[in-house]
Amino acid sequence: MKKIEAIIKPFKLDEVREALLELGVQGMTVTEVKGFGRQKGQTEVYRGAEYVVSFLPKIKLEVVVGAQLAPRVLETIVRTAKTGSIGDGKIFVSELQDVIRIRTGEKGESAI
Amino acid sequence: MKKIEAIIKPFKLDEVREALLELGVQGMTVTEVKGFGRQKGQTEVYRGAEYVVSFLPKIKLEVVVGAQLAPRVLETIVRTAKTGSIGDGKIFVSELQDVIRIRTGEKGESAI
Amino acid sequence: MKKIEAIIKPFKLDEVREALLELGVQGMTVTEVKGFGRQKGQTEVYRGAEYVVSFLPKIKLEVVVGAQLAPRVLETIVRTAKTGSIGDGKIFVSELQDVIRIRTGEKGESAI
Amino acid sequence: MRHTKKKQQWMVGLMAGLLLMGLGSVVGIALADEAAPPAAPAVAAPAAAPEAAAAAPAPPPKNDSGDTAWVLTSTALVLLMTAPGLALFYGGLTRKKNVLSTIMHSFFLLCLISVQWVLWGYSLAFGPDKGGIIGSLAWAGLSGVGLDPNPDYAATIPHQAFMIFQMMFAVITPALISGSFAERMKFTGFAVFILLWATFIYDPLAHWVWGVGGWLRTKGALDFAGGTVVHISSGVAGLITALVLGKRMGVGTEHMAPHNLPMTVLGASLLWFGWFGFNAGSALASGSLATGAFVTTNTATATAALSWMVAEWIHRGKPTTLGIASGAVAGLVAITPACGFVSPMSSILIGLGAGVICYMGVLIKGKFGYDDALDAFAVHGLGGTWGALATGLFASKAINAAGADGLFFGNPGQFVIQIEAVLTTWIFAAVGTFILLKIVDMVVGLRVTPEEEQRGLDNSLHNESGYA
Amino acid sequence: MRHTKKKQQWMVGLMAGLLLMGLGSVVGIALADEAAPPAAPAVAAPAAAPEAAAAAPAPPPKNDSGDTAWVLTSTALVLLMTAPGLALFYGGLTRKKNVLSTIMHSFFLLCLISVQWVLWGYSLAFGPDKGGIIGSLAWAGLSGVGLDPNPDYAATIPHQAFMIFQMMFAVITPALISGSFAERMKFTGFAVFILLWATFIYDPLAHWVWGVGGWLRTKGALDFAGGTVVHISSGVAGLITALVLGKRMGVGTEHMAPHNLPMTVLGASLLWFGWFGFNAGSALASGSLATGAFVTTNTATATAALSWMVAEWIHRGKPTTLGIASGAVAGLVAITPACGFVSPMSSILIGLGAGVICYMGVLIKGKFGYDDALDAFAVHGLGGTWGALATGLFASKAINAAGADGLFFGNPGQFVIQIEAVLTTWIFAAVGTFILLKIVDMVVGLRVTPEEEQRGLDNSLHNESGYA
Amino acid sequence: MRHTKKKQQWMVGLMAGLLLMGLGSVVGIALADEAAPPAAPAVAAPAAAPEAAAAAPAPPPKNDSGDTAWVLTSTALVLLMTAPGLALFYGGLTRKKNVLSTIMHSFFLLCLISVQWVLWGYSLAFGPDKGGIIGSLAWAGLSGVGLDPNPDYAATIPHQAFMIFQMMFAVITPALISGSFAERMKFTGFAVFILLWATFIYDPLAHWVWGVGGWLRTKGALDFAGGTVVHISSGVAGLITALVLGKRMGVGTEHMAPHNLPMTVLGASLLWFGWFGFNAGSALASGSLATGAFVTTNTATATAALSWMVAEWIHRGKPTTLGIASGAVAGLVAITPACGFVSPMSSILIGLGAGVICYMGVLIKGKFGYDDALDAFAVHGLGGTWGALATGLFASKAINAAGADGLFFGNPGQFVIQIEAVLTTWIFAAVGTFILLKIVDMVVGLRVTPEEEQRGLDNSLHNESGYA
Ligand SMILES: Nc1ncnc2c1ncn2[C@@H]1O[C@H](COP(=O)(O)OP(=O)(O)O)[C@@H](O)[C@H]1O
Ligand SMILES: Nc1ncnc2c1ncn2[C@@H]1O[C@H](COP(=O)(O)OP(=O)(O)O)[C@@H](O)[C@H]1O
Ligand SMILES: Nc1ncnc2c1ncn2[C@@H]1O[C@H](COP(=O)(O)OP(=O)(O)O)[C@@H](O)[C@H]1O
Repeated sequence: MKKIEAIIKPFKLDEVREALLELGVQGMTVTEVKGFGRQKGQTEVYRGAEYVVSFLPKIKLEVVVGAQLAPRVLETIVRTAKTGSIGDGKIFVSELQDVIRIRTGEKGESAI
Repeated sequence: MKKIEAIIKPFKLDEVREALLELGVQGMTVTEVKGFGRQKGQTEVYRGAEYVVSFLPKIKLEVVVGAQLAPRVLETIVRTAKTGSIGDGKIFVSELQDVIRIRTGEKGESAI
Repeated sequence: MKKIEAIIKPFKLDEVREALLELGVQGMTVTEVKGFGRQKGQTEVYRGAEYVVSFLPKIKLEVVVGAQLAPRVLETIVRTAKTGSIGDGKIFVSELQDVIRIRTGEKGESAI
Repeated sequence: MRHTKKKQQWMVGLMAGLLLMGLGSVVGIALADEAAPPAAPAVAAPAAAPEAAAAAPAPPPKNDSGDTAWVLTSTALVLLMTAPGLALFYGGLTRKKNVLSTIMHSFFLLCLISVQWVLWGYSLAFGPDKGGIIGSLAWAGLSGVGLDPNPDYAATIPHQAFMIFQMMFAVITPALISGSFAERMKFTGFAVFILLWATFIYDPLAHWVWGVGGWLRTKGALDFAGGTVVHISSGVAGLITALVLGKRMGVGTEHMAPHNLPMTVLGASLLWFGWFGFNAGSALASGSLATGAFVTTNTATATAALSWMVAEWIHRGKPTTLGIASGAVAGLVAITPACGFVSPMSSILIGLGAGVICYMGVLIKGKFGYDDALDAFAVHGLGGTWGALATGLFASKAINAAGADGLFFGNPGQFVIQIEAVLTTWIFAAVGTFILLKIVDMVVGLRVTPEEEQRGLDNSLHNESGYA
Repeated sequence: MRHTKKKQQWMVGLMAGLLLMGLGSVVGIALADEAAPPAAPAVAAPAAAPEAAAAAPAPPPKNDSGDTAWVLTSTALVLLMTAPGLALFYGGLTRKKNVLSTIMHSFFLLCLISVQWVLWGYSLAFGPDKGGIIGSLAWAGLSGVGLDPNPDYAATIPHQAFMIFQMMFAVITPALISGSFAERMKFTGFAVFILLWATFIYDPLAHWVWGVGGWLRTKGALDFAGGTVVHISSGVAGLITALVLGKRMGVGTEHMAPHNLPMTVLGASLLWFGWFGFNAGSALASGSLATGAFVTTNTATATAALSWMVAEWIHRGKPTTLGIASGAVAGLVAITPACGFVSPMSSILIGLGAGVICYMGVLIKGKFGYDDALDAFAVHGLGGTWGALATGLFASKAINAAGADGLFFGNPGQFVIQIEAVLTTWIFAAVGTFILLKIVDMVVGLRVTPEEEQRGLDNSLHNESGYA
Repeated sequence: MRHTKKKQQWMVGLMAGLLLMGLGSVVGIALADEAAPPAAPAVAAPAAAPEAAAAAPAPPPKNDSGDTAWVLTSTALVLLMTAPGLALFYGGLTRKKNVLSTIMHSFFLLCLISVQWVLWGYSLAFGPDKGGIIGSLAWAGLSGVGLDPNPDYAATIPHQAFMIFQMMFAVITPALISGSFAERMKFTGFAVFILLWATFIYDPLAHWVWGVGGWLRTKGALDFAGGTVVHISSGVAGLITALVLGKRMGVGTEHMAPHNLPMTVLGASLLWFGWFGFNAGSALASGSLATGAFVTTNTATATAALSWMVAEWIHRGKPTTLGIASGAVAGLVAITPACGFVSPMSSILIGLGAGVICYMGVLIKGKFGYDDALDAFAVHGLGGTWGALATGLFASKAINAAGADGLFFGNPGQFVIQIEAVLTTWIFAAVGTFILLKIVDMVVGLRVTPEEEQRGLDNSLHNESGYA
């Protein structure tokens, strides 16, 4: 099983979620995060003093899927989250040892 | 060492934490997240317009433990976080390469 | 590639970020979390009733780097995030299978 | 306490019915009323006010522009106390998932009782007396309540100005109760209970103490701005409601910190601001009496805020923002019955007592085990009781010749009368509230389901979320 | 709708220019004004008010302290309606990233129109009549607008008190429109558009309905506190602006829940509180008329809040906090033109209608596909129209002898006049708004870029963030 | 600046002692006071007011209902300025972890000074003059301060109404200072410092400028509503406190954005609203003078808001919400001393200056390196100074015959007097504040520990958290 973490632009969330649903992904977990990267931060001015806010609001999407579905999930996220401008984000893929569904105690892929 | 990530219902947090404490777990990290899954989202209505909020508030609990404690941690989370109704959440288990305690620079299991 | 997750004290974020920048790290993702550990929680009192807030505000910093840069990143975080008092936090290191840059579709280390 | 779809729809019907009833009765009354010559109210007034009629040779009472300005301003201020004042004071103290349902209590009551008061409440409370117990329905729909002064109540402002000033008291009283049952009461149960409570508890009580012919008024009980009628009655009703409803899930185990204390302080500040209308406005004229009440109100409030803060500081080691704000409200409550009868110096003592007494009040709830969620009883029940008794101690004819001397000014009899008024109010409010709750529980249910409570009332009762 | 650095600087210049112009003209006027003997205003007044001069033998009008207190209090209350009232009501309804830009609309207009009104607005609206259409510029810079009463408008308060009371109406009207174009309008486009709108739409309209010699006033149209002038005009302008600007990105696909409903309820409550100044203050004196308007205002508001709540409950299954708060605002809007002419019982019917009509109004926007972001049209356009027509139904001389009887009191002619006034206002506001928008779009642009919209207007227009 | 458990307990004792002292002195005074015949105040008054006694044949001064209504309303409005107005204005500007400690400053001072003023403050400031420098303690505990007018100060309202109106000025002045030391001052140090400051700086200063016999008043300095007494004194005290306390940890390196700007705008709006009471209420009667002050207040405020906004727009490229709100406060400050003496047109110029001057004021703090956290000095110190000087430029007897002509109306002498008053206030406030701070630092300490500062003052000083 793979754990796929995607850092995306917040307003892309609904689009990505719908595309993943169509693909058959049944669940995902979302966190509001702040991202720092190549994308230029925002300027803020308070009483004449300028600040550069280097951390920008991003969404972290976590999806756990079986190994065979993973490539299509990756491809879907890249396709739907892309705007083409800097700051579109990254996807991190790692191996998961086990998944448990709390409600039933099921383990492994059937628990996803 | 194992990293155990559990997505649970928010009001279960205190119960789970206390059970883990009794087990000898010494630390954990908690994040407010939004979950999407089989559990039906909430309806919201603003000025007559209905929205379905598909992402529900969840808590992500991260616990890093040594390999030998891991099974009991998993079992404890499943037991205490379960309500039996849809949306109880998942546990994801992965392998950790290293842990460092910042205060002391200790590494490995003794750093947990 | 390594995924480095550091749980640090919130007011240390700017210092750590700048040190990492100097090291050549080009991006990172930050989440507001609550931590539970050896550090004593805060007492709060509302209308004479005392509560112990066991979860303290922490920052989770996620940095993905190539394997060769990882040790210096770890050393830098330990150095800049340390205050020497309990609650300085932990660093968790795990292996990443793949990284994708959404904007370009690049994969692997060049996507970081 | 079950909850069925059926009942809910039934309730919507009932609410709608109430409004339609208003609509129906209105067409009749409105036409009748306005078709009559404009002198109609003038005709009605003397009948209701024989004393005034006896004083016939004197010039007819005339509206004074300054007095009217002050009473209208005060009315607006008392409205502000309920919403947003109380709504935010309470709203900030709840958990995030219940903030709207809590705010809704105050806001809904402002709307509901505004209509109830016009349709029948004012008449029951202040209409022509029936045996000292209740007003008749002669003034229902404001029939005969016009724009000339009614000297029985206030000789220099329009009768409707008196009516609407009193309306705001009728509004805030049930809203105060809501602090006790926050975070777990069904909306339908709440709505029905509170409409009954306003009609069968508040309206009679207001009549007893303030209505011409009311038996407590006749007896000589002093209550300048509503210590018994407003605060004891609501505080005691809160205690009973907390006992009947039971504890919120998670009390004692979960961390239930206020979700937004700046909101609570904002609410407390608006309560303080608005209370000048409540207390100084109760002079029903702008001048010495209003000014005296204004000064004692501010002084007692400030002192009570400090005394609660210091009490908590000594007891728990630190002064708290919530403590000082709660103390201010306790002081406002305690000075309410006394404000027009005592000196500024006495008001300091009343304030000192209020802060300490109400702080101890919030502590005992832990001991006794009831869950008065936002401390309606400790603040309004105990604070109101202390204030009503303190009026019997500190009242002085040197301050208000129309009042009476209290125990400390040589008149123990007044203190006894105050005790009687307090006891009567406690008993009447407690028993009445209990009966109404039981009836409502049987008919529509009082408490939400555990699942609804866990999810939060904002979503489960109102399909909303306070914050996005 | 392009957006260039150039233009922006140009606009800053224009804004600065406006201020400097004020500065320039001021030095002249100020010196001239004050060098003249203090009797100057007294000299100017009779010229502008021949009727008053004709009544020469009567004592000169004198300021009444109570009336002045009430009008000054009311003025402060109406200021509170715009900021923070409306600012928070609207601000809570937007998404977090646009909260400041929305609050800015109201706050900026309070500042801008305050200055505009002093410099030329008041003179255009209330200055010496030019053919029933507009006031002359004789009173520009408040020249001749002094501290003695101007009996043409209010015989017992300083002329400047009348002027500044009216200022707050001129302030809030354009601020109401801003609900329709929230979350997507450029700040410069907004500032220019609204300054033009205030000058070319609001000022003439106010003159027609309220100015001595204004043609709608002469015709006998009843509008006690601004149903046509304030609410219809702003609501219709909102509709046109929503149509011209187009939808916000993501409407219909993204979840756009209000980011802070407690803030919205706070705003609605302050609107209610302040509206007593708006409506009862429009009596321009403290007494019967103010009291009557106060009572009908409160009653209609409460009823409308309940009727919207029940309508949504029946339609969607649950009563909502946003619904009851929106209903209250709808009731306030609808009773505005009627409040000084109708009985409390009639106000219940007006409120009942307002809640249901405005609720249906918010539903139709989904059908017609325009994006009136915060429902300025549904609440103010439709609510104002209902109120103006209802005035023609329920007005009664038994309530206000200076008014007229409506249809239900045997005078269908008044209803026809009201229809005329409504239609005129609709057409004038719609056409005028459209023309101004097109001009401003060509010159400075109306809409932010998609990138700015996505980032949020707080950052892209103001370099700020509402919350940290 | 050390912080020990011991000292803390000692302080709680001191606070409690203050209250108990009040309690003690009160029993005596209260009994003495009320046992005396109610004529007592009347007896005291002539002694304190020989001029009035000389005018014996005239009828005794009587309370006017309209004037009293206006002054009571104004008093409530000024209370609102401190809490929630200033509390939220400042609270929103801090970081989340310090929001309550900042709100606490204002709320606590409202309570503390309310009591101080009744016990001794009012007497020191307005009691029978001692050599032009200070009032005697004859009126301590409000002894002799009754409900008949004191024509020395206000001939048509109860003496206590004047007293409590002035109280609110005594309350807000030290609260204004708190902006400079936010986010790092110990609560005990703050409480002791501010009680001393109110007694030894504010009370004498108020006596000099407003007290009968006060030397600056006798000299002819004009200060309608408190430019020197309130704003310069607090602003300068803020500067000194910022210098003595040192910078907050992280200033210049950490991002310290305001945590809640809607809260700040809410606070600013309430300040604007309440300031009508502050300025127009300072007429102490309802009529022409109040109206004039009302109009100039609003006009200067609006202009200053726009001028700050435009200045920042030109300087930094975008108009900001915080800028316009700060500008409004700057305008309110600047017009305060002038409002009853200048024309609306002059008020535009005063406002224009205020916005630009105070904006430059916030910029220089970066240059000079002191950490006036929330810009108390830039806004109140500089704004107040500009206002006091501008009064000497723009004052005109054509506006207020009881005032004087300023430089631009041919009387350079007035400008010189204003400069003297400003310099005196600067020096007195600066030196006095410095001495008090040093004393308090030695005795209880001024600054929290670095660990407390990092954790946030809400938790470390108050055991609370603003938001959950
Ligand atoms: N090395 C990294 N480790 C963790 N997160 C990263 C890393 N690099 C980028 N990110 C995340 O991805 C987001 C987008 O990265 P950025 O460099 O701005 O643009 P792009 O992905 O288009 O090159 C960042 O805001 C950050 O949240
Ligand atoms: N494939 C997944 N990847 C990541 N998170 C998931 C996944 N499936 C479920 N979750 C998380 O678990 C929560 C509960 O899942 P859900 O399907 O609603 O119920 P259950 O676990 O009882 O079957 C979701 O809200 C989501 O946060
Ligand atoms: N076993 C663990 N799993 C996950 N997070 C942990 C664990 N132990 C500690 N943490 C995180 O690290 C933070 C600091 O740990 P703590 O024990 O308080 O101090 P220290 O790291 O100095 O020993 C905690 O607040 C928590 O967020």
